[in-house]
Amino acid sequence: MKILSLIPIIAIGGLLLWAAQDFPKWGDVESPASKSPVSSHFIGKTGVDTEVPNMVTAVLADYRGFDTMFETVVVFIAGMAVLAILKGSTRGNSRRKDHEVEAEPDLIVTNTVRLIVPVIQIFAFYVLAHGHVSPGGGFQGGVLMGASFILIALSWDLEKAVSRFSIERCMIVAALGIVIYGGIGLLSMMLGGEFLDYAELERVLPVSREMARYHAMLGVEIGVGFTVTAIMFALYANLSSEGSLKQGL
Amino acid sequence: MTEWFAMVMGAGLFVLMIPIIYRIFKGPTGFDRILGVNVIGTKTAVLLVIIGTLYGRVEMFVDFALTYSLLNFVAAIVVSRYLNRTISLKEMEAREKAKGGAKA
Amino acid sequence: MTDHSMICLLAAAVENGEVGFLPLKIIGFASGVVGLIFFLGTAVGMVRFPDFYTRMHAAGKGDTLSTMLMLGGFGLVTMEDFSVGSWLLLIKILAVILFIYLTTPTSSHALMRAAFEDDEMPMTEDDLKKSKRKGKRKK
Amino acid sequence: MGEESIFSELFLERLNYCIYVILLLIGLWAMLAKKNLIKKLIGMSIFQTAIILFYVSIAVKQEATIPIYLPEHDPHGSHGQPSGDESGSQTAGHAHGPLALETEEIKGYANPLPHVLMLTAIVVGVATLGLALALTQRIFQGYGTIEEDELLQKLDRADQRASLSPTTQKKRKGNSRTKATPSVIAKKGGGAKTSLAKNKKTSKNQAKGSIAKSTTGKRQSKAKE
Repeated sequence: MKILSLIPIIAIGGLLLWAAQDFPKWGDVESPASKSPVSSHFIGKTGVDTEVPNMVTAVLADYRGFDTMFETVVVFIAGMAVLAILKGSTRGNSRRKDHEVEAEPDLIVTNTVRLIVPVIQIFAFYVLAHGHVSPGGGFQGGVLMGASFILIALSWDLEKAVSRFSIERCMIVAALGIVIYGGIGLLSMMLGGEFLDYAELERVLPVSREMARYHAMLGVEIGVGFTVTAIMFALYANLSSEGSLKQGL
Repeated sequence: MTEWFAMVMGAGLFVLMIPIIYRIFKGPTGFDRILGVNVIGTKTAVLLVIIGTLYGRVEMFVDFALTYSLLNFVAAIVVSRYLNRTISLKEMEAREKAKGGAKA
Repeated sequence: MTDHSMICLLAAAVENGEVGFLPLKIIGFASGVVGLIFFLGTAVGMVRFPDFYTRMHAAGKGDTLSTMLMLGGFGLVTMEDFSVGSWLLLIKILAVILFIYLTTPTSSHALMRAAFEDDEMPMTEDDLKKSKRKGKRKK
Repeated sequence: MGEESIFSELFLERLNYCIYVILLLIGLWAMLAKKNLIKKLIGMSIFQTAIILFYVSIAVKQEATIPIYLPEHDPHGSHGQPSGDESGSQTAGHAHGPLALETEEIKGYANPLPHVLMLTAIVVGVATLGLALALTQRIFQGYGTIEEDELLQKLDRADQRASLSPTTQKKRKGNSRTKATPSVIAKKGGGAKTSLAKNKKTSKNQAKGSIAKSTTGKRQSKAKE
């Protein structure tokens, strides 16, 4: 089987290497991707259109707003699917429970985690809110925030983390994130623009059209951050305990 | 001047990482490998600051370094916790097997 | 070798008047080089030491100290002027240093504990003698 | 001559693509040849990493920095005044208003679009990986194994048993053998599993007390040493 599967792999590798000759060189300024008008529009006009210095955030939340919105929905659906797959599986868990080791929380690890979890959460907020001017944004901030909860679950045990941030609340927060995202889109639609056309928010906010886009992007990122935080923690909690939400890793 | 310093430091770090990679490949136990990965992860934070200095945008790359060191810590805790648990599980299973054999 | 060339470069820079805040920069360079030396100790220890706990000793201590020294050195070197931006940068680098100061010993402690629960016993003197004899026989 | 030029084109100027192809092939091989489902998932992750690296390397431009505006191009102009550099003639008039960049300045920034695409791809990759891990855990709970060939054997056995029993035969008259409804398989496999699990459980409960004792004994001996 192993040798048999080598044949298509070598064939594919040869084909890909053969095709790689036609690709642009490393760092080529004249490569199609860099020369395309889309790229130069994004680089050149982001400052004029949205006043956001970080082009990645601007493209992510504004120019490609639809993409990011459904990306968030995909994350939410994945979390729900994991919950649905592992929730009803109490039968298999009985096998494991007899085995559970008496893993009392370690004193040094818990004290360190007690010290740094607030720092991590503040840093996560910074990454989320500062994503316009420095690398960051909703996804990254959400992952950091989720990591802080995962750290609590690791150093004590899963029950403690779940008692702080239960799975029901997780799903509510995740749904809330999507509602925030879609709500901003709908609001701009109600104000006379198109869906996710943030510039129309200038009628509500006391700022110019460009700054309205800037602030709406922050709102959108907050929505993404909510969803990613909640789903990261829900994924960890369910996967590490096979759906029983007890003991954990 | 600063760029020279950054380049020398980066090259030094890179060269000194090779013995640690050797330890990761060879390491008699799994813990040696994890220890090596942990050391390299910590040094990657320094490398990120060095790269930022070379590009002249340190204020952006410092955030990466902070995030990286944070996630490295989480990874180390995860791995040690996981190994702790699987090892004791294996121990218990082996003991059960021995017990069953003795009974039979 | 590296130290010598560094000093030459530094002297050339001083003569040309390129270096703005010289004392800070010199302290930064020095602490970076010292950090590199400590990391050399870590690397040698990781390869040469006989068992896991001694290797962990080399890695845990040398790694933490060398990372802190290097980052501190870079924090001082990048202090070009005393504007708000560079102060912010220094504070961020200090935050990374504090973070590493807290987390790296903790993670090595957690690893050590996991290894100890795994019946990985520290090497005694007898074990060391045995392994030395074995090595001699092999040679 | 021709051979050499191909070699230099491929392995010197386009070395990055070779690395991605090798990574991609490692991932593909793991997905095809490994029997363990978790190893297949690891292969999938490696494959994904190769794709992500490929996209990010497309965005690279020589002499370009990351796609975040430098202080002199900052839309708010709060960090530094342009003060008549190479772009001074344009920006001198309105220092605070954002300006569209010129072609020369556009060349100084990497292409942001692949970064955005890969940011979302990474997040979706995490979501799909979590889903796949959950499915694998469920398979392990149902069948007691995640090795592919053992799994196929068990499925076959469950199928045969299902075809032998009269109640399911009525249901599946119209269907072909391969189209067996998954619920039937799951029931059969699960049923066999539960009886096994029950047997194991009783023996484990008996063993539990003695294990606890022996672990404490081990601890004590460690402490003595």
